[in-house]
Amino acid sequence: MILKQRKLLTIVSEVTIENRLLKDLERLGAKGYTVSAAHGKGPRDQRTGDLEGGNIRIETVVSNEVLEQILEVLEQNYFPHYACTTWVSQVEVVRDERY
Amino acid sequence: MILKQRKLLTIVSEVTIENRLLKDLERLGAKGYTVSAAHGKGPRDQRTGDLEGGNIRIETVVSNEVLEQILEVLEQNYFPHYACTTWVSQVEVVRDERY
Amino acid sequence: MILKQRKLLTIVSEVTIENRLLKDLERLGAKGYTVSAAHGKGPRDQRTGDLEGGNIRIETVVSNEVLEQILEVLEQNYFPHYACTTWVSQVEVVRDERY
Amino acid sequence: MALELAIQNLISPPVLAFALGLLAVLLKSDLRLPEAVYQGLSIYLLLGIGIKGGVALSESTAAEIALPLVGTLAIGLIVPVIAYLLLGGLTKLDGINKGAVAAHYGSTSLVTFTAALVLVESSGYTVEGYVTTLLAVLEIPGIVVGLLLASRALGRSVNWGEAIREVLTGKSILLLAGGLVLGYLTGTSGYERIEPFFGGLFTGVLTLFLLEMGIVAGRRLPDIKKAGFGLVAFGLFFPLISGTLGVAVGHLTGMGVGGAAVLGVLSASASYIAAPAAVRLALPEASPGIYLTASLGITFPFNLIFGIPLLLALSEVIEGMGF
Amino acid sequence: MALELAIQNLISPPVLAFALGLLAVLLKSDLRLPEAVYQGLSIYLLLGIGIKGGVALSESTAAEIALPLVGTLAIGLIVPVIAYLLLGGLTKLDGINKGAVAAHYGSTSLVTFTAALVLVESSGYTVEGYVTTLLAVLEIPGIVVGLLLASRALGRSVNWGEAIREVLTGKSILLLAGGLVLGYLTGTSGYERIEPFFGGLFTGVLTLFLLEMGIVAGRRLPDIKKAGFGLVAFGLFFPLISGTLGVAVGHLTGMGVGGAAVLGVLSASASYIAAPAAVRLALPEASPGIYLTASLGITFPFNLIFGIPLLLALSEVIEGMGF
Amino acid sequence: MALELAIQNLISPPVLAFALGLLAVLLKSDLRLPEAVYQGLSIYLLLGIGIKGGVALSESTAAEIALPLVGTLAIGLIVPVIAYLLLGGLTKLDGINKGAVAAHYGSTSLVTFTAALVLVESSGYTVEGYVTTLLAVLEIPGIVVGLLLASRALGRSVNWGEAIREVLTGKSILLLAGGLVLGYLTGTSGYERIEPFFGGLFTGVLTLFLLEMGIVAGRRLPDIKKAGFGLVAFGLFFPLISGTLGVAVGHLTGMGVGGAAVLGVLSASASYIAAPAAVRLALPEASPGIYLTASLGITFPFNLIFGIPLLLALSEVIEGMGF
Ligand SMILES: Nc1ncnc2c1ncn2[C@@H]1O[C@H](COP(=O)(O)O)[C@@H](O)[C@H]1O
Ligand SMILES: Nc1ncnc2c1ncn2[C@@H]1O[C@H](COP(=O)(O)O)[C@@H](O)[C@H]1O
Ligand SMILES: Nc1ncnc2c1ncn2[C@@H]1O[C@H](COP(=O)(O)O)[C@@H](O)[C@H]1O
Ligand code: NA
Ligand code: NA
Ligand code: NA
Repeated sequence: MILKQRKLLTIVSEVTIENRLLKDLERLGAKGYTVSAAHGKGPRDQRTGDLEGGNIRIETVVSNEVLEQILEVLEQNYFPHYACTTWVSQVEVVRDERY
Repeated sequence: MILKQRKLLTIVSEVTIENRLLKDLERLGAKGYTVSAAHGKGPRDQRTGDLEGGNIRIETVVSNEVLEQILEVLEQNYFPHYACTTWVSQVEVVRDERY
Repeated sequence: MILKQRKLLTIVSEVTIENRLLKDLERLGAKGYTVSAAHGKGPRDQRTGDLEGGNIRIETVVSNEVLEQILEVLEQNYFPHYACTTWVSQVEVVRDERY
Repeated sequence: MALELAIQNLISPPVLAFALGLLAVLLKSDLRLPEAVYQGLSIYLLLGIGIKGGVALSESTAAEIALPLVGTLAIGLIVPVIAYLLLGGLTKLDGINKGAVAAHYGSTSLVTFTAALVLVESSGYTVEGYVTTLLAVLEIPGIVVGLLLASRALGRSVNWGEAIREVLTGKSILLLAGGLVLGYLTGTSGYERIEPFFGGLFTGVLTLFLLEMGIVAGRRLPDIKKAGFGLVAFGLFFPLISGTLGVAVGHLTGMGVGGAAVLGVLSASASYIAAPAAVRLALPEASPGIYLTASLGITFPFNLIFGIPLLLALSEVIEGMGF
Repeated sequence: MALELAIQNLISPPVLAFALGLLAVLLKSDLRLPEAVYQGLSIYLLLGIGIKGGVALSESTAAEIALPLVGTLAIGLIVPVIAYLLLGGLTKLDGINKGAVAAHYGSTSLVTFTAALVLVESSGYTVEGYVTTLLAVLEIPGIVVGLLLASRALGRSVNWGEAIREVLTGKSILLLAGGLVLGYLTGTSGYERIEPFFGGLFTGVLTLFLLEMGIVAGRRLPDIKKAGFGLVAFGLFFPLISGTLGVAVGHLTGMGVGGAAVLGVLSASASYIAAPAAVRLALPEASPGIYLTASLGITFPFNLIFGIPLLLALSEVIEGMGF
Repeated sequence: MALELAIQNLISPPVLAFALGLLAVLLKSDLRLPEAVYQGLSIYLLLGIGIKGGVALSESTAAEIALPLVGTLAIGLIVPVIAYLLLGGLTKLDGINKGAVAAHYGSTSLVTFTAALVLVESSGYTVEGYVTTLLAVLEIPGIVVGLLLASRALGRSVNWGEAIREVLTGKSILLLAGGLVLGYLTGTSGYERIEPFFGGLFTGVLTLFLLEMGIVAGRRLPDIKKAGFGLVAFGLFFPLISGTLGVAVGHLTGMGVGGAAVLGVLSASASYIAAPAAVRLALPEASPGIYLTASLGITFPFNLIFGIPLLLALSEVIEGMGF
């Protein structure tokens, strides 16, 4: 089976900005995403959402170009103010036209 | 510590077929799996399960051979009809006889 | 954007020992972690927590040194007795001073 | 009379909560009942309906029940066939999708049934205790017939085992049938102690539940545009046909005004839980965008708002005609 | 009299449950209501409050309501300004954080309101049905004024659209306003059938809810130390100022002892759901550690334990003075 | 008489729901209460039991309570020792696993207790309010004794701190003890307002809860085969021994028929929440497959179905003998 290379971007952030984040992801070219609920702790620890349910954990498989764009927007609009931990890993996908 | 190479296969699919999928994974040689709840959006967006709770996100750490087999079955039986997004990443494990 | 290399350690374990595990992670130098709920099946299948909610799935992005330390403690104190499946993957992060 | 019923239905808390749910979607609010709460409430409703039916059943005789039971089985076998044929006239769906939709309309909807109970009883009619048995009985055969019809268009055989197991051990049947037995065994005196929970709270819980159903149905609304005129017409008119059939069968088999109306609603309503799960497993080729839009996006709201009072009014008319 | 009220309040189940929640945190227990249950209960409380308000509203006249409504709007506009100015004197916060805190104190807290209802009604006073309308009305303007005040210190313009949408379509306003309409339309006869759920269980559910609120507030306690003396002083004394204003406005606009006391509590309480969400979106620069600590960690417990009986006593005194 | 009790117990809604849960597992249904709902209901039951106990306690005198309290403590210390010794005769378990199992049988089970309350009270007996205090008191010492017994076989010292903290700040003790204080302080008049929630719904909620317990216990059934004959025998007969001891202690310390029966059930029941958590932390070497199978898979269903009516009948007999 032929697998193609893509990037998996994982973002852990606060619930309050879920909608804004997902809209930005779509706008920047992500063709899909998966969201699950999470809680956690980090070096910053400045969040709202204690009452509304902790963190969200977003995963999106994207191309290198889209990844670049998303990371830039994250760096500009999210990192300075919001709880927003992200990491990138190399993944392989089967139907590459979907990502 | 000596770490061995394995593959981590992540499958995001619709709740309705959870049981069938997990049975197939076991049958094809996966020695374990982890399931969590998720929701999301994708290019296909044809699912049932809106009422019964969105998506499931399955992770299974397997050998290369088992991965091949699973991907083939996914391609044949799942990709054509079901919401079923998958990606593969390279991981390292400690007790390799478990995977 | 300059990305730095880190390790992502994923631990799937039983709910009962969540607190102990997280305390150990912090003690061993992890600067943050993300926890989500999960269920699953594995080759060992000896857990409590059936009543109290299945498994937890912990992710922590750490340096190579911290990873070594954590793996050693896991091997000594957790692997022999507890349900505790772990895998490690290579990830890239933006703000490396946070991990 | 029919108008009065319609208004009484419209301003009942459950229907208003459903409308509020629709409104929330239109306002793009992300209000939703948490998944776990939705599941919990749905278990409560199914088990509660079952238990109350069982308690009532313990006061029914086999003779009373036999005819309505046969009638209900007949409905379950005939309705999907009519649906299938009508879909051939109204839409351009292929055989697989026609069968899938037919499976949904052959089966039935708990919430619609429950809302009917609330209206019928608050209109002063009594409902035979065994209608819950009819609900459980009607859930399955329609799905089987629908799948059979679809399988003729299918290049392969249907995996019946998995589909049937899914329905039989799915929570709908299990809780309804289990509740029936539980209620039957514990009887009136046992029920007394759990009445404040399963009885007193029922309409309130249903109100909360319909808020969520409004949201879920509302999210299906955009799909209606894509569905095509034929499917919309089917979703609106077919319940009148199958509902009339149900009311008629109810009166013919000796049920009262209330019971016949409820059997009409059972027949008119389309499944959106048991059937989709079974169809998704057995007929992956069928499109959820079609069958869920029809059953959940069109027929469910229609029945909730118009179908129920209409069928009750029809049942009154038939009764007035001296059946 | 005031003492008696204070004791009666202190030993009421909801307040004791709140204390138990605080205690659980002090004991480092990891007791928490599951997130989904918390959300479910909060939907129940909001919708229930709305519905009951709506039923009561259906028996009020526009004339009765007009003045209190205007008074409430005035409170919503004035309170955040006073808060902003006072914060300038008491703390060293910058304009953005002052505005953020002001937005919270300009808005209001459902749970504090609810606890006030419980105390006021169990003290034998009736409360005007339209207070729920006032609750819904008071939620928004204070947030807007607070954001406006903050925006003066901001180097950029506020994204009003998203913030206002968030509040308007957030579940608080949607369920309160939706419940009001639902209750108004269904009226007393419709409400009867859901009373065991939305009425009978109310105080019990509130008790469970306050257990969780105690835990959440307790987790904020360590932040109080970091908050600085000025913010703590503000969190404790400002409710007395804004509360007194509210009670006075209540009496001046013709409300009874109970209603005026509740309006006082509305004015005294600080938002910790709607405001934080809106502020987080519109003012990312403001620190949640400041505004949530003040509203949830300091003012909420203070009001629950001392503020409510004090304001009720004040309302009695004012009534006694012949207003 | 005993037979009548047995039947009355068998057809009570909670026990039937438990059976339905077992059946669901046998049918391979994947019916489950969502985790969050289960947790929410369990908090409700614990807090409710505590509060009701506290209200009743506020009408008890210290003199009444002293003796039963001492008796209960004695049970907590003795039962695990007997269990440990008996396990030595019946099974081939090592010291660690014997200690682990003993810890479970030395502690107690809330749900078994609750089901006993339901049967005893519906049989017309009153139960002393302070039994809830006994429940809370009995939870801990047995675990400590069990761990002590196991630690003798252990090559290392037990981490007592973590294990004891886990039990003390775990939700069982916290909610039970907290509820007791809450109920005690708020008294009958405060309780009145929350009675519809914590009182009226209790048996209904328990019914739903036992459905889930049936499922959880059912999933343990396959492990019973692996458990070996000795462990099964222990799980079935030991409750009769410890239960008889409890009933006797109850009568000797002046409790009535109902109270002594409930103390018997407390003594007979094995913990499956607090004890497993503590044992898992302190004794990782012990196998959950052994202690959970015994307490949850064997003894819990046995007590629910046979133990409770048997012990009530025994208590009646002892009373008849003129103690
Ligand atoms: N090193 C890490 N590994 C995994 N998750 C992290 C890490 N650091 C932070 N997080 C997650 O990111 C969230 C926000 O982090 P922070 O902004 O530092 O509070 C935390 O609540 C964690 O869920
Ligand atoms: N690029 C992606 N990255 C992460 N998750 C995705 C992606 N595309 C789809 N998904 C997930 O897969 C599910 C099914 O996708 P689809 O079949 O396209 O509807 C979606 O609901 C998402 O949860
Ligand atoms: N190969 C695997 N891939 C992913 N998750 C696994 C795997 N094996 C075990 N797990 C997870 O680890 C948990 C404990 O495994 P075990 O200790 O073998 O029971 C299981 O319940 C699964 O959630
Ligand atoms: Na039907
Ligand atoms: Na305010
Ligand atoms: Na015991």
